Amino acid sequence: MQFRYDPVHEELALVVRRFLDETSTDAEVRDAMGSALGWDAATVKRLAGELGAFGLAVPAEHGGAGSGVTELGIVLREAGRALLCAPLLSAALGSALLLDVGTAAPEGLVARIAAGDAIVALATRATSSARQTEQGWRLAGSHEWVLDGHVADSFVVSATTEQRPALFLVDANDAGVSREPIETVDGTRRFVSVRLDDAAATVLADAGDAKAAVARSHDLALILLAAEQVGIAERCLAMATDYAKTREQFGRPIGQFQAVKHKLASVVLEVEAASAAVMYAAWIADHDTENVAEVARIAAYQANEASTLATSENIQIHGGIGATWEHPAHLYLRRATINRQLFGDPQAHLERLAKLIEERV
Amino acid sequence: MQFRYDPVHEELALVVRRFLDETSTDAEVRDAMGSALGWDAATVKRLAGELGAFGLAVPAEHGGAGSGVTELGIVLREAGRALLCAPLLSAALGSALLLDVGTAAPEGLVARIAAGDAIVALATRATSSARQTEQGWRLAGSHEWVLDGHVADSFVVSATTEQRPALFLVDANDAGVSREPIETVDGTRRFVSVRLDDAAATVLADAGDAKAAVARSHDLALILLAAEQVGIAERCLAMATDYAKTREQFGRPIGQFQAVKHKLASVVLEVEAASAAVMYAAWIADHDTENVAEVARIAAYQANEASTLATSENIQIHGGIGATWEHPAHLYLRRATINRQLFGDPQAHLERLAKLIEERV
Amino acid sequence: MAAVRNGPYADDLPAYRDALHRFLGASELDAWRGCYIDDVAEEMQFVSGMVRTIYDADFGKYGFPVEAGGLGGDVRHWAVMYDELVVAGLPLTGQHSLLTTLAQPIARYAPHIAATYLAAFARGDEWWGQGFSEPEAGSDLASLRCRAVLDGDDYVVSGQKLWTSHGATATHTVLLCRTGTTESRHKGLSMLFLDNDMPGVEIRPIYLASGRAELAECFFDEVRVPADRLIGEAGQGWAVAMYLLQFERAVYAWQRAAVLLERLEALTRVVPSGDLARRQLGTAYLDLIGLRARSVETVRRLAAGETVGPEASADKLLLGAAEQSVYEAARCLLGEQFAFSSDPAMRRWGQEWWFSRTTTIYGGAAEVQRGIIADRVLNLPKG
Amino acid sequence: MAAVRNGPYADDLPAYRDALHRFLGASELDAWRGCYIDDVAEEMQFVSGMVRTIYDADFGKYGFPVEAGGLGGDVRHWAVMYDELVVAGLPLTGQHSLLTTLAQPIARYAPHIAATYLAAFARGDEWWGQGFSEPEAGSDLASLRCRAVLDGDDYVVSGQKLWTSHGATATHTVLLCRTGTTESRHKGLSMLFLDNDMPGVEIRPIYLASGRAELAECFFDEVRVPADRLIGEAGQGWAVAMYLLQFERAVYAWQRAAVLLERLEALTRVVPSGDLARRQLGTAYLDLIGLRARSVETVRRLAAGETVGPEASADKLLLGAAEQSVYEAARCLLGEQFAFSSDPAMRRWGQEWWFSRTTTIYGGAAEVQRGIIADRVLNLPKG
Repeated sequence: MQFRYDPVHEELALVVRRFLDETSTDAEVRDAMGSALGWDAATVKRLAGELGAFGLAVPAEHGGAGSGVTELGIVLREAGRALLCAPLLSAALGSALLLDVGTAAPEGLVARIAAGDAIVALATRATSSARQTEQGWRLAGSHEWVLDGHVADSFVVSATTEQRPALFLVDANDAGVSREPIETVDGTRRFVSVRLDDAAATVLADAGDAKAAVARSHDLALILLAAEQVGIAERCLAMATDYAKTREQFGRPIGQFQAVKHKLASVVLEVEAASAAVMYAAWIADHDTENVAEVARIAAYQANEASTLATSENIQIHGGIGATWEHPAHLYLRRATINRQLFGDPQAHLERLAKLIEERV
Repeated sequence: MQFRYDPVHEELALVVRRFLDETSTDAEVRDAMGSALGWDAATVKRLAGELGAFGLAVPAEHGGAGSGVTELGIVLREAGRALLCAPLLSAALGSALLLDVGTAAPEGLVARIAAGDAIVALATRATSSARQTEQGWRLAGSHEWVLDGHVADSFVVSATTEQRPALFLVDANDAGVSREPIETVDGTRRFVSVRLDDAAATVLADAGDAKAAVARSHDLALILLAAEQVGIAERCLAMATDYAKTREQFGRPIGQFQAVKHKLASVVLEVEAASAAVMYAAWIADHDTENVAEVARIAAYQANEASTLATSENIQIHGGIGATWEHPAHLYLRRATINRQLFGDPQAHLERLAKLIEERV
Repeated sequence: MAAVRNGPYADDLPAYRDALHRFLGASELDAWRGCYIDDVAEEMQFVSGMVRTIYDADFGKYGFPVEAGGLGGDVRHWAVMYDELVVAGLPLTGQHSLLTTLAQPIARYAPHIAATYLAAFARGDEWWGQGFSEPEAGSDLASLRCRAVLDGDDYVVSGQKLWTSHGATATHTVLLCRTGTTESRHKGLSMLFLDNDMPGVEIRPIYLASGRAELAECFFDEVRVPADRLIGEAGQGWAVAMYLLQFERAVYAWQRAAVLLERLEALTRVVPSGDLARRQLGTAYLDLIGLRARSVETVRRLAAGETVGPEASADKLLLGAAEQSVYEAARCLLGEQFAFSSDPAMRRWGQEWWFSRTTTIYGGAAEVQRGIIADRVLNLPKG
Repeated sequence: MAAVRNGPYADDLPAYRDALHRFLGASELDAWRGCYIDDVAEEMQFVSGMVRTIYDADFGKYGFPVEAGGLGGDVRHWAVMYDELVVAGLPLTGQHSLLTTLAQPIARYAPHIAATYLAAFARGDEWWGQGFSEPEAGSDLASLRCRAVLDGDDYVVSGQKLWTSHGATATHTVLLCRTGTTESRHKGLSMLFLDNDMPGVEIRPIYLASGRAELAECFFDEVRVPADRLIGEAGQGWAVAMYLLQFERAVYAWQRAAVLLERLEALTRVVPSGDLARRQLGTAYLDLIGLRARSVETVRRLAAGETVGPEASADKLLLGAAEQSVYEAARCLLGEQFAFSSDPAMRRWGQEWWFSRTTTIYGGAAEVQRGIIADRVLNLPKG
C-alpha cells in the first residue's frame, strides 16, 4: 500500500449529489421501479448530457470526459446513495470493454454509449458456443441476469469457438436473439435472460485477448459495484443516525442508548474500511494494471460486508417501520443484495484472495 | 428432543460446591499449580473418600455410587467453576473404559480408581503398534499430552495389531515406559508425553470392540469436558457480573452501561444454551446409547463457544486488571483452551455434525 | 360445550404423540402437506381447514382447559403438536402463533371469555389480534397511550395500535390499553377483549418489506366495550401482559424451532455439499439445537405452572439468533438463486428471510430483551 | 546537536524508501533479523542496538524536526520505516511504539525538552513511559487523581499511575496529572516530563497473563519536578493528551498492521492448506488491508498537519479487530499445537495472542472508542 497524492474529488461528488437529490427522490425511485422502462428517460438524458456521467472514463476522442475509474467510482457511490435507476453501470462497463478491444469495436459505438444514445449490455458471465458459417459467426446459448438487457441495442457475449474463448458483439434486434424480463429481489434495476439461437455476431476479441478483456471488465465491475455498495452503506448509516436522533423511546432519543450508539459506531467502522479499500482499488485501477484483480476483490468483499451490515442495522434501528414496504430501507437492502452477487459470490472473492496470499508466502 | 422428567440434582451440586469453596480457592489452585504433584493430596483424598467423586458413576459392586453421566457432569461443572486441580476426569474416564471392556480389566482396578488409590491414564488419541511375543504383547509408539500421566499407575493404550485396532493396559512402571512432563498453556493440569519402547501390555479389547470402546470413551470425555466448560463459563460470568456491579468509571458502576449489560446478557445466552445442551447430552448418555456421538459433539461445541466467550469477556470487562498474571481470569481462559482441544478440535466436531445432518436428509 | 372432563391423553404425553403422529399421517390431511401461499390471509384461511380437522378429531383440544371446551393437558401438548405437524409436512401458520400467545392468558385471567370464545379460536374458525404496540410505544410498551375510559358499564376505547399480527383478518383483539394516567406507565394499564366488528374499529393491513401483509394498524374511535370484557382486573394489564409474554417468547420459540429445523433440512437438500456449506449449515443446526435444549426446559416449567418471567427473554433471543442463522445460511448458500431467481421456492426463501430480519424487532427488540436479562436476571444496576 | 537542516529524504519519500530498503538489507543488521526474546526488557535492550545503528546511519532521524536533532520529514517516514523493518525481517518493539506515541507531542508542545532529550530516545539509548491511566481512572481518563502542586519553581507530584508500558525500564515519564481541582475533570490537567531517577519515584513491573512484564505501576511521593518541565501550558494537559492520542491510535495502528501482515504470512506458512484455513486467513488479511487502506489516509492527514481528532478512534478499533482476527486465526488453526506445545515458536504465538486480547482494553477500551465515534463523529445525543 502506497501513499496517494491525488486530490479528493469532492467537487464531482457534490455536483452529482445535488443532481440526484432532485431527480432520484424516494418517489422518483418508486415511479421508475413501476415503469416499463425501469428509469425516467428525461433524468437519464440529463445524466448523460449535462453531467456527462456515461462517458466519464471515455477518452475525449470518443466523446467522453477522459477521467478514470476513481471518478466513475465517485459517481457510482452517489448512485448507490440515491438508489438511482439508470443504465449507468452498463454504460461504464460497455464502453470500457469496447475500448479495451480497440479497433474491433464498431466505430462510433463508444461515443454513442457516452452520449446516452446506445446501450451495450454485457453477457459475459456465462458462455455461448460460436460456430463459423459462410455468412459469418453464429452464436447459440443462454445468458441469465443480463443487466439492462431489456433495452440494450447490442450485447457483448462470451462464447467458445472450438474450445477457445472469444468475445462477440450481437445486435439485439437480430432474429436469433430473444430476451425475457426476469424479476429479481431488486426492483431498481432491470434484468433479462437472453437466449441466442444462431444469432449473427461479429468478433470483438479472440482467445487470450478475450479472456483477459473479460477479466479486466469484471475487475472494473467489482470496483464500481463496490463503490455503489459504499454509497448504499453511507446512506443507510445516515438514515439510521438521523432516525436515532429523533425517535424517542423510554423518554429519550434512542440515539442516547449505548446499544444504538455502538451499533452505529460499528457501521462507521465497516463503512470507513470499505470506503478506503474502494478508493484504493480505484486508484490502483487508474495507475497500475497489474494488481487490479486482487484489490478489486478486496474492495468488493469489504464493500459487501459494509453494505450488508449498514442496510440490516438501518432496519433494526428503525424497528417496525423499517421493515415495512412503504419505508425505503428495504430498497437499499434489496439493491445491496443484487450488487453482492452480480459479478461473483463474495465467498469466491475471499477464496481467490486467500489463494493469492498462499501463493505469495 | 424429548421432555425429561429427572429431578434436577441441585443437592449434589451444592455439596460439591461447598467442598470446593473451601478446598479450591485461588490460593490453593496456585499452590497446586506450583507443586510437583499438581494437586493437593489431602484434598484429592477427601474428594475420593468423603464425596465419593471418583466412583460416582461406578456401580456399587465396584465400590462406586452407581450414579450416571448426569451426576458426573454436575461434579465436573463444579470442578470447572473452582478450577479444581485433581485427577477427576482421569478417574471418570479410566473407570468407564475399564468397565466397558468388562472382565478383560484386572479385577479390583476399577474399585481402586473409585477409591482414589489408582490412576489409570488414557493414551487413546494416538496409536502405538503392538506385536505378539512369546512373553506376551509388546507395544511401541509415543503418545503426546496424556492427562495425569505423571503419576498414573497404568495406561490404557490404543495400538494396532496387524492393522486391527486393539486396546491394551500397560503398567506405568514397566521398563519399556518412559514419560516426560510437558508444559501446556494450562497450569492447573498435568500432562506427560509417554514413550513406549517394547512395553509389556495386556489386551483389554480387540478389533471392533476396541474401536467402539474408545469411541464411547471419547464421547463421554466430550460430555464431561463440556460440563467443565459450562462451569468455567458460569464462574467467569459471575466474576464479571460482580465486578460490573462494583467497579466505577465515569461516576457510576460500569454495570450501568448498556454496553456492559448487553455483553453480559450475550454471555448469559451462550451459557444457557450450552448448559441446556450439556444436560441433554448427559441425559442421553444415561438413557440411550445410540445417539451419544451426536449429542456429545453438540454439547462440546456449544460449551466451547460459551467458555471461550465468557472467559474472554470476563477479561474485557475487568479491563487491565483482568489481563494481569495476578488476577485469576487468565487461569480460566487457559483451562478452557485446553478443554477445547483435549478430545478433538471444535472444527472437527462441527464437521462431523454437519455430515450427520447431510446423511439424514 | 364439548367435553366435561380431561381427555385420555391429558396426562400421557407419549401416547398423545403416538396417536397424533398416526392421525397426521392420514391422507385426510394430504391437501395441506407442503402448502405455502404467498398471500398471508389466503394461507391462513386455507390452513384453518386443517386446524379444524385436527380439532374435530380431538387432538386440537389438548392444552386447553375443559371449561373452555378443551380436553386438558398443558403447553407440552402444543409443543408435541408443533413437532408432529412439522414431521408430517403440515404447515404452522399465523393462527398457531396467535393461539400460542393468547390462549393461556385468556384461560387464566378471563375464564368467562375463554369459555365462550376460545373453542372457535382453537378450532381454526377465527383468530384474534394482539393489540400491544403503538406508533410511539414500540419497545417501550409501558408508554402506550390508547385509552379506555369507564362510562357506565362500558369502557370507551380510543387510540391506535400498530404491528398487530394478522389483525386485518382477526375477529377479536386482545387490547392492552391505558385506564390510568399517562404518567402511571405500567401501573395504569388494563387488558380488554374487543370484537373487531364493533362500531368505531378500523383495521388496515400493513405490507412488509417481504411483500406480505402480515401485520395491521388498528384505529379505535370511541369503541364501547362492555366492562365484563376485562381480562384480569382493571389496572392489572401489565401483569397479564407479562404473563402472556412468557408464552409469546418461550412457547413460540419452540414452535418456530420446529419449523426452522425442517427448513434447515430443506436447505441442506438443495445446497451443494462443500466445506463452507457444511460449516454454515452445521452452525445453524447447533444454534437450533441450543435453542431447543433450552426451550424444552422452559416449556416444561411453564407446563408445571412455574413463573419463567424475565428468563423467557433468553428463549426469545436464542430464537432470534437461530432464525437469522438459518436464513443467513440460506441467503449466502443460495447466493445467486436467492438474489435473481423468482421461482416459487426461492420466493419463499426470500420472504422467510425478510421475516427473519424482524425476529429481533417484534415483541420487544433484541436490545430490550438483553436489557431485561441484564437488569432482571443478572441484577445489574439500572442505567 | 547533529543536523541543522532537513536531510535529503525529508521531501522525497520514495527515495527514502529505496535507500532505507537497501540499508536494512545489509549484513550489519543480520544480528537482529527474526529476533524474539521472551523477556521484554531484555528484548528492548537488545533491539536498542538496532535502533542506534539505523539512527547513526541517519535513517532513524527522519520524522523528527532538525531542532530536535532530526532531519525533518514527517510521520510518513515512520510509516515507511515500519514497513521496511518488517520487510527486512527486523523487529518492531516497545521503543518504536513509545516513540510513535510520544515524539510528536513533545516536539510540538515542548520543543525545549525535545531539543535536549528526544535524540537519545530516537537513537534507542533510552525510552520514556507514558503515565496516563490510574487504578481508578482507566477508560475514564478525565477522572485521574495524580496531583501536581506548584511550590515555587517546582511541581510537587504525588499519586499513582498504572499500566505504564515499559515503565520499569524507562528513563523518563510523560505524566498526565491534576493541577486543578478533582471536579475540574479534563480542564484541570497538565502534562509533565519527569526523570524516573528523581527521589520519590518508584516503578514496579506488572506481569501480564502472557507471562511477560510489559507494563508497570508507578508511585510518586512528593517528587519535585521543575516547572519548565511542563509539556504545553499548565491546564493544557487534556489538549496535549488528545493530540498525543491521535498518534497513539492512528500511527501506532499502521505500525502494528505492518507487523501483523508479516505474522499472518508466517501463520499461512505453517498452517496446512484447506478451505477453513483459507477462509479464516483470508478474512484476517481483509481486516488488515481494510485497516491499512484507512490508515494510509489518516497518516497522510497527520503528516499534513491536519487534526484527525475523534476519527482516530476508527483506526484504533479497526486495529483491535484486525489484531484479534489474526491471532484468533492462529489460535484456531494452530489448535492443539497452540494449546499443548511449548516450543519457542508456539510460545511466541501464545504470548502474542494474549497481547491481542488487550488491544481492546489498553489506550481506552473499545467500548469507549465506539462511544467517541458515536458522540463526536456521528454527533449522537450524549447519554
